Amino acid sequence: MAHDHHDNEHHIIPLGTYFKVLGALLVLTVLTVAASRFDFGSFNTIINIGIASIKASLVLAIFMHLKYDDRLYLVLILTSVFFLIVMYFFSVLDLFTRISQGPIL
Amino acid sequence: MASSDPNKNYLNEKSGLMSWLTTLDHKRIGVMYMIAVMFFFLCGGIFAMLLRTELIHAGPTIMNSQQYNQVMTLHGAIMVFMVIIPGIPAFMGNFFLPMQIGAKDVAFPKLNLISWYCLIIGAIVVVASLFYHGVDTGWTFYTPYSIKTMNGTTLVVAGAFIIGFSSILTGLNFVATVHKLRAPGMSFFRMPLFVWALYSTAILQVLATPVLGITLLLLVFERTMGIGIFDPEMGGDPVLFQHFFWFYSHPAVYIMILPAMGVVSELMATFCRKPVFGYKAVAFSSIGIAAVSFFVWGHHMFVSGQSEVAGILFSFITMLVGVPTAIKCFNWVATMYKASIRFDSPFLFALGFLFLFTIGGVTGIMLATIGFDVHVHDTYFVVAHFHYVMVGGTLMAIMGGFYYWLPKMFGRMYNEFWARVTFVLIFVGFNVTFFPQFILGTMGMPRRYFDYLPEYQPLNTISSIGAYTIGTGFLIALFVILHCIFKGEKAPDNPWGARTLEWQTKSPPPHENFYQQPVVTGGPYEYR
Amino acid sequence: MSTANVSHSSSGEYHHHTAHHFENAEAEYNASKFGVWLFLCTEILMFGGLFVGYIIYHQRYPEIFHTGAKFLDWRLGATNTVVLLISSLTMALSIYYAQVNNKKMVLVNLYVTLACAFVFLGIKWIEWSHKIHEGLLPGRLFHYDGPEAAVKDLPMYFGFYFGMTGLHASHVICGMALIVWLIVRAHKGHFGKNYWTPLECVGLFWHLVDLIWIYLFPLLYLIG
Amino acid sequence: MFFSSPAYASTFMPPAGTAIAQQVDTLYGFLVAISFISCVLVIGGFVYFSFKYRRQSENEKGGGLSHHNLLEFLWSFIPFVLFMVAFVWGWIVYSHLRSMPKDGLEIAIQAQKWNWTFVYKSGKSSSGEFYVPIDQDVKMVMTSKDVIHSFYVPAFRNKQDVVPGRYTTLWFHPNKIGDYQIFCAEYCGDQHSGMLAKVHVVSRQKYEEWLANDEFKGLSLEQVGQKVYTSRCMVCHNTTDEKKIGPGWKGIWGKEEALEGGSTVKVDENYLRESIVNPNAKIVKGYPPAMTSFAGQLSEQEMLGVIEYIKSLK
Repeated sequence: MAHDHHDNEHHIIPLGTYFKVLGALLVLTVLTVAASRFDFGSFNTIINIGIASIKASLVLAIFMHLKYDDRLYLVLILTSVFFLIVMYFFSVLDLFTRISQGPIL
Repeated sequence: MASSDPNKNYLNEKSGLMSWLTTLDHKRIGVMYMIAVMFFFLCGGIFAMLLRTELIHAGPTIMNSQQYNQVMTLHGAIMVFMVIIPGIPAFMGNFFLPMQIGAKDVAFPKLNLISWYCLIIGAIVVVASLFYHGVDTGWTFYTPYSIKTMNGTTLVVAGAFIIGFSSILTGLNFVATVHKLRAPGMSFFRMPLFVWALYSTAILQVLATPVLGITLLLLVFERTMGIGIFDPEMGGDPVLFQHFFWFYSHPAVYIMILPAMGVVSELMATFCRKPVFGYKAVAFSSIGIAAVSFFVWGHHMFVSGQSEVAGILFSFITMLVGVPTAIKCFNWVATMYKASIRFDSPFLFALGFLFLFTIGGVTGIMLATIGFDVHVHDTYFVVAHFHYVMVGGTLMAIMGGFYYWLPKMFGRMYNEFWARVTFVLIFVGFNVTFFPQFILGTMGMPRRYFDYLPEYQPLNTISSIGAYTIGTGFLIALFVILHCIFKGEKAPDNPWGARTLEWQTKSPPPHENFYQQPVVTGGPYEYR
Repeated sequence: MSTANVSHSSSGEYHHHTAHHFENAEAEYNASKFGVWLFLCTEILMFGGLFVGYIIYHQRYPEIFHTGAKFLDWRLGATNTVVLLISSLTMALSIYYAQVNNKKMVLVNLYVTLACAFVFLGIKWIEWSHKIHEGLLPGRLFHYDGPEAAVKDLPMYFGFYFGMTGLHASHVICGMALIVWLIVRAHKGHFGKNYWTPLECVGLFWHLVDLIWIYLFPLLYLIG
Repeated sequence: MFFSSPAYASTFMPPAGTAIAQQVDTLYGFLVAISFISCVLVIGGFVYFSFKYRRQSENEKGGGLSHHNLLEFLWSFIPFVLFMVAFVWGWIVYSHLRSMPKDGLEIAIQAQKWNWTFVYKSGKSSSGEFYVPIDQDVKMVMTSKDVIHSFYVPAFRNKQDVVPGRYTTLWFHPNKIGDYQIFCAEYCGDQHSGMLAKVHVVSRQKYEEWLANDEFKGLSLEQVGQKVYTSRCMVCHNTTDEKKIGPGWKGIWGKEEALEGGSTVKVDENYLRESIVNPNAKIVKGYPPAMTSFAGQLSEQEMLGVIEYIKSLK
């Protein structure tokens, strides 16, 4: 458990990478705005969430050092997102398999 | 390391109220949680006695229907949010988790103190609702009733929201402590089973409680601005509120029972003087229960208008979560095979736990069978089931843990005879109170009923008599504990001869728990 | 989050004392980061609950959400996204400069981050006051009388709009308070290549606030 | 537990009123049997072990084995199999309970804070009394006017929440003549325990008779009002002047009632009519806005009858 203290072997991300990531994020923002111009029907939401997830993983990996950190932190994030998906899946499973019943009078 | 002065310990190291209210020592925070949880249990218990007095015979006895609904709601809310969820994790967990893994304190002591203040502030907000028209929605706050009813509900919901943070911060603290502060040599499979149980509870607290936070926040917005997400008049769906609520509340019932299972594993190992049978099986079933608990919440909504497909799927997964629970029970019984058993009162409470939790467990499987559940859903059968699992499970474990660890926490021994009296009173009183309620539920008496039909009269009277027996039992237990803390005679450092780390130091333990950093070489229950 | 008792060694270089229950600064640093990551999980789950509710109702009443989104100006939303991305960059740079011991640049970046946060709140205030002025309020407070009001249950969209952006704005304000705390400590020269834990912890929280806006922007603004 | 034989155990169940109720009883008997056996195994096991392995001497150590793969497999697999049997059997019974018959006597049920109203296709509506012919599939389409209630008939072993804002369905096929109790099983406020009604399973001929006759035939307006009072209003209003949920009715006709918000109103016909249709318009001082509207539920004759009845309460 004991790490040597004198030299912090934390990986320092080179300056250039930060600016490249910002560039990529801005391009993706423009992309997502452009994508919303066209009407792909219900596909739009999936594209929106898809592009947002790419941007999110960029921020997570570089800005938040997740790429160079303990695998445990990534597992934590994925578990929380997984349980959100479970919550969404079962709630939607209930909402959209109800036998709809109209009034009879 | 701790100052080597032998008669200095965490209790008399500093004195004065401020030293307690601003302490960062996990043991003092544990004792402060103990006082808070005991006080809330007293309040919740009084409401329980009022309920049972009201239900002794049909018709109004001591209060009218509106008062009954408020007492019923407060009994539920106080017992769930302020007694049973913080009960074992915050009180015994805070005190003994760091000691059992050989650490000097939890990972974030300041956060630990903040979580105690969250519980107290939240409790004050909940009690404040009494003076502001009260609350009568039941502890589940189902909409749209909770939207339209008296305006004490906003305060109780806000109070529960604040108490939620106490649970999140405790869970966060324990996960960080178990990962980062284990003593050298203590690998994950050398940790005591109490730590395993608290670790899986902490994961549940961290991952489930935030969803309750957002649900209660939305309910407060619903009541104040009427945003209409859960209000059918404005397009909302009340069943969706139930999905959001139970997505937290089912993992919450495992937050209540898993620490109790941890305490029972400790009691089994110490009083059978042998390692718990199938250590890895018990440890992994704690994690298994925690994992599967996120998929089963729909069994609270079998008849709520949820679709049949979802109901059947939830019934199937609920059966799966029953398997690790059954494994744990069988492992405890197998631990007693060829053991060397000593019948002190902590162990009596562990046996009481096994007896009552088995009945609670099998009735849980009966309720999970969707065909039968339709008949007994929202009846006294369900009330009996969850009291068997919560009172018979968690409270028996709290009492067992209390008597087991009192000598370590305060260095004094409790009175063995009176402790056994409390066991007999609580155990017998419990069965007399709640077993008839299974039969009432089968006969079709719905729950949360202020008045009932004459044919349910005899069993309700028996149940009320049993409730008074439990009441006396817990009251005597209160005196036994207070007597032990202040006037009990000196206890040796390891009265039970237990092998886990917290018993290898002085009692009451010094400020930094150990005089020299313990190095772990073997498993937690090495008796040979 | 760890006990930072402050003392100045002889060379004026700030030396952070590790809390008594940690072996060394490294263990404390790891524990603090682990604690913040766990806290971020609770934030993700809290906002996630709201997003699940939003997506479910979006699927059930598409016309409410399409009509509602028309009232939102996507240009303001896009500028806010860019503003937050820049603030995220400058926050990450402040940590980078702390690691290379360039204390002046740490301060510069923190100030830029704070400035971006103010700009974000400013734009947010413009949008909110515009909606409040027009009566596009959630639930019972809704008193907009334009043609779109004919859509049944339109106030629910604004319940979600004010709920999500309000919760996010409150987290931006908490982030700004934390950044001010960092600026105060940076002025005292606390952060350098030996100690930057608070910078990283607040940075992680700030990046999460930006992350939530990255999801919020398309879901709320771009569905018209 | 419940004595070993499942048949004996189901004596606690109320007498079954439908064929499916019998199936639920047998399922219940099976569940009680396996629960009883597993309790005997676990509790008997640890009681026996605790006596057999009492600590003989002070420093005696516990021996025994610490794990045993076959045993551990058995006590995981056997409960799993038992649970699956229970699950499948439960699934079958549930599908019978919930599969709506194609054609059947359709009845609309309206739940409202603290009483049930049954509206037949012929337009006849009755509150609190639910007449159904025997040996006929009865389909109920239910909705609530205010909060969530739950329509529960213990004798038919069936219940279904009644959710405001949408329709939920329930069905049964009564095969025994008799009166069966209806409860509200989802908490709905003050009179949740008072929201009772009765299912009267009668012969077809008697059912036709009941459906045809106008229960108010030959009654004076005041007697009609009294009948409506007992079936609908008694839950919240007394005929004396003391408060229940709502104000007592004795002597209020013509009185100047003080309202919330300071104004007063003379109790006359249009005040009463308005309070029935839109109760929250004028609320008497000191009373909660707990009353939900009866709009569309009372016929003109019943409305006049209630007003007449209130007049008669001097």
